Amino acid sequence: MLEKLTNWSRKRSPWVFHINASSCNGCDIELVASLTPRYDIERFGAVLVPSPKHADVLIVTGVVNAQTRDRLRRVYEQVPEPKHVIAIGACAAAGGVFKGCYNAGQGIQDVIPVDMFIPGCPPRPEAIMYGVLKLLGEVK
Amino acid sequence: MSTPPNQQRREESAGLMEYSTESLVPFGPIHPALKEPEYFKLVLEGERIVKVIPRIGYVHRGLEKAAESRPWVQNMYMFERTCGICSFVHSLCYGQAVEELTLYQVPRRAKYIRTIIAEMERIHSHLLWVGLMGHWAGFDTLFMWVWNDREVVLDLVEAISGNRVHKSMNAFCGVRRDMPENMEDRIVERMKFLTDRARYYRDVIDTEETMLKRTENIGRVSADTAEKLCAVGPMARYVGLKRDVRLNDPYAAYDEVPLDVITTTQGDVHALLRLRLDELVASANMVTYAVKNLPDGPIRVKIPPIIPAGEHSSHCEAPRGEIFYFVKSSGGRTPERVKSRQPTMANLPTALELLKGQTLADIPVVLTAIDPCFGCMDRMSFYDTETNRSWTWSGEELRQYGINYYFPERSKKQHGLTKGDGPLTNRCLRDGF
Amino acid sequence: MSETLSQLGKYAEEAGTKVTSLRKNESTVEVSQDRLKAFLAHLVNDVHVRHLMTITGLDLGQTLAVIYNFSLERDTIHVRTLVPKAKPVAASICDIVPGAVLYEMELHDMFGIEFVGNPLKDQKLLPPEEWPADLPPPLLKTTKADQIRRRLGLEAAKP
Amino acid sequence: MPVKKTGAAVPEMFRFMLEKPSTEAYPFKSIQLPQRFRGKLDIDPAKCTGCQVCSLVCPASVITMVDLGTRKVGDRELKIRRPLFDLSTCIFCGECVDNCAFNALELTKQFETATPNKADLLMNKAIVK
Repeated sequence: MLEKLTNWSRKRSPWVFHINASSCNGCDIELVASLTPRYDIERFGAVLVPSPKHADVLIVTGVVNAQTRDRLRRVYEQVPEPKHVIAIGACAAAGGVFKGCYNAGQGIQDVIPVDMFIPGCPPRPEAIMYGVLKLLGEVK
Repeated sequence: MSTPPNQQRREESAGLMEYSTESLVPFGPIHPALKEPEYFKLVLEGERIVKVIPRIGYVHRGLEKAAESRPWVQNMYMFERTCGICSFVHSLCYGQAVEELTLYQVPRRAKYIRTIIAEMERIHSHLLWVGLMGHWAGFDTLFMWVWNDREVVLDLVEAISGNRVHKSMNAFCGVRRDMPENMEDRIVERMKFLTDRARYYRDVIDTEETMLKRTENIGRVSADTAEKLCAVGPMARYVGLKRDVRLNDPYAAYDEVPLDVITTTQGDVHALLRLRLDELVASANMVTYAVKNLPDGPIRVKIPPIIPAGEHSSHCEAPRGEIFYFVKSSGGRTPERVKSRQPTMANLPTALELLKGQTLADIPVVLTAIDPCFGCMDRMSFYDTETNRSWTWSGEELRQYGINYYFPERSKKQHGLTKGDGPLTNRCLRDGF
Repeated sequence: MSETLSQLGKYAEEAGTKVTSLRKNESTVEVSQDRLKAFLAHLVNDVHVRHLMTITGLDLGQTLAVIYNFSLERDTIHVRTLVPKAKPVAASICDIVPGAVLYEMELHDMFGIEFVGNPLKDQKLLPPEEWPADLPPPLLKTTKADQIRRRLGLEAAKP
Repeated sequence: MPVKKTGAAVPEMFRFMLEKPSTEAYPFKSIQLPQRFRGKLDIDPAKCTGCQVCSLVCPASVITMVDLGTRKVGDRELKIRRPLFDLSTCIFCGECVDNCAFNALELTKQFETATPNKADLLMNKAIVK
């Protein structure tokens, strides 16, 4: 019973921590744009929190390089269970246009497990909203 | 990052143990809200910053190396994705450097379309920055308003190019898409709306106490220092240097479109706010003029995939300042060498100079002031050199600290931090950070 | 070519080199390593070409070229000097142009050129911290991107 | 310290209270996308000839050519090749669409492509009969 209630409240108010793993800023500004009045993802209870320790959902943008790889792993470890990871953008999903650069990986799933990919370069704020809601099971 | 300090950091702070008044503050590299991860080592004396050592490279991907193995056209899309905010001007600058190596001329209509997109990009970037400035100064209302107005210009960009951020408009010797039909009236009307809003925001920043207190007399640097440190863009213009590539070395259609270069000598963060809002109005006027006087003709000249040997450089005025591309070709399908320099790299020495002598509470505002393309304001680990204890603040907590420092009455109940409450370190330890 | 540039041309001829015009507004000067600092001091202090846009490195096979890209209003001036690849040491120009600090650090990271006199030359600016010490600098033509990726462990773990 | 005088932001605040909200009703209502919107890539398998120009121009190496056996043209045996798209790494630049001589490719307005499984983003329409 209590578990059901916790799950319900978790679904109603996902707290999001955003980490930029060597992204070009394009996905990041679209993520912030989805918080602003036009799109307002806070309608669904999603809040950007400043610390990974408070977060339910970790949003990762950017192609991971050798410098941010360990930081990403450490941030992931700090997110309490149950945790979900959303990869925004082509870079986070598979390396995007930076595939083959000497200091760029091929997507964040090589570093941490990913629950949802939102492809796009960058995805529209609506696409980000769709991905977050799909993760929560609100839309099919 | 709130993991235990690693060995290197321990050694660094151990070196400072001899001077008990100084503390070392590693600053970065992960930030929750927006910016790219960067890392600064700050040496503090009480509240004041004495020295800053940058460590960039968290976003280093190795584009210049990758460019040497990719065809010329594909490089354009890669360099466009150097930065998501000033993406168009990167491809424009790289494209211009390559165009100079070929003997083809860019059609006049394409030059005008390039100018329109570049100026729209400047409008959106400046609005973004004003919003962020509001956010970091503790004035979130401004952030929400400005970002809502920013959607207006993004809609126009999307209608022209098909994407809100990475326009992918440029091709060598031309642009890939023509202006849509019947857009003229819509653009002129929206530009008028944005001009009105920018004037209104000038009123807001000049009268609202929240903004005035956080920005006036903060982040001062002399014109001579800025010139010596090779500052570019708004960071040069706000101390009175008339450094603007659009004026000095006109590219695209800037020699035909009436250009208004704004400089000020007020020289603080507040001046930067006014300067960027004024520039926004000037850009809106340029877009209006360019749309009304758009010449007819072709938009693109097709060029062969092999670029003649030679080397050439090009510079353009991005929203943040001058960007520079150097291209060397050996007459093949791929470049021999491409060098790109972003405005933040040029402005970083000035930013470090600005930070010196500022208090901890001003870091978010001052670092945002240079409009960093990276610039991370988060996850500050604090080390008390006396007890060797460390703790971490997130960017949000740092922002809160800044707000409390200036407006103690607003949130005393939150942390109990007030101005003049003894040395920072002791206070934070007591409050359990 | 503007007046300042022709003035510079005279000085360059006295110094035993000359200003070559690449294109309109763009010229290049080749200066030897030992004359470089005197030349740049003249450029910055007397001709007032103060804005250093960046420092570009080039791998020319046996040698490395270091190009100081200056701009003065409409003109772009590339001051070019050669550094042997076997012993990549150059003098820092931070005392003449303080804004050159980060560009020199970048060149040190990318080409392995050591700038004597740079205040931050022991710091790493761009490459990751776990960069192996025996790996050659990335932008040399002999270094391959795949080789670096393998050493940094960025090769994707494909099933 | 109390705020002494009101700034220019206050009247605007009241004005916004009276206006209708600027928030879009997405996902409860579909959104209006501009004509040129660059969304998910689509291919018309009937038009594709397997000329592999798209795989050569792609900056993000989205497209790999897959061999589907051979066919006889006169005396010669020609390989049949068709493109396989890995849309997870696509940057939606439209370079392949511009360069396709047979108009087989187009960028649709589909943007709701989020998926938990990366394999969903493989577009093998041209390969599977």
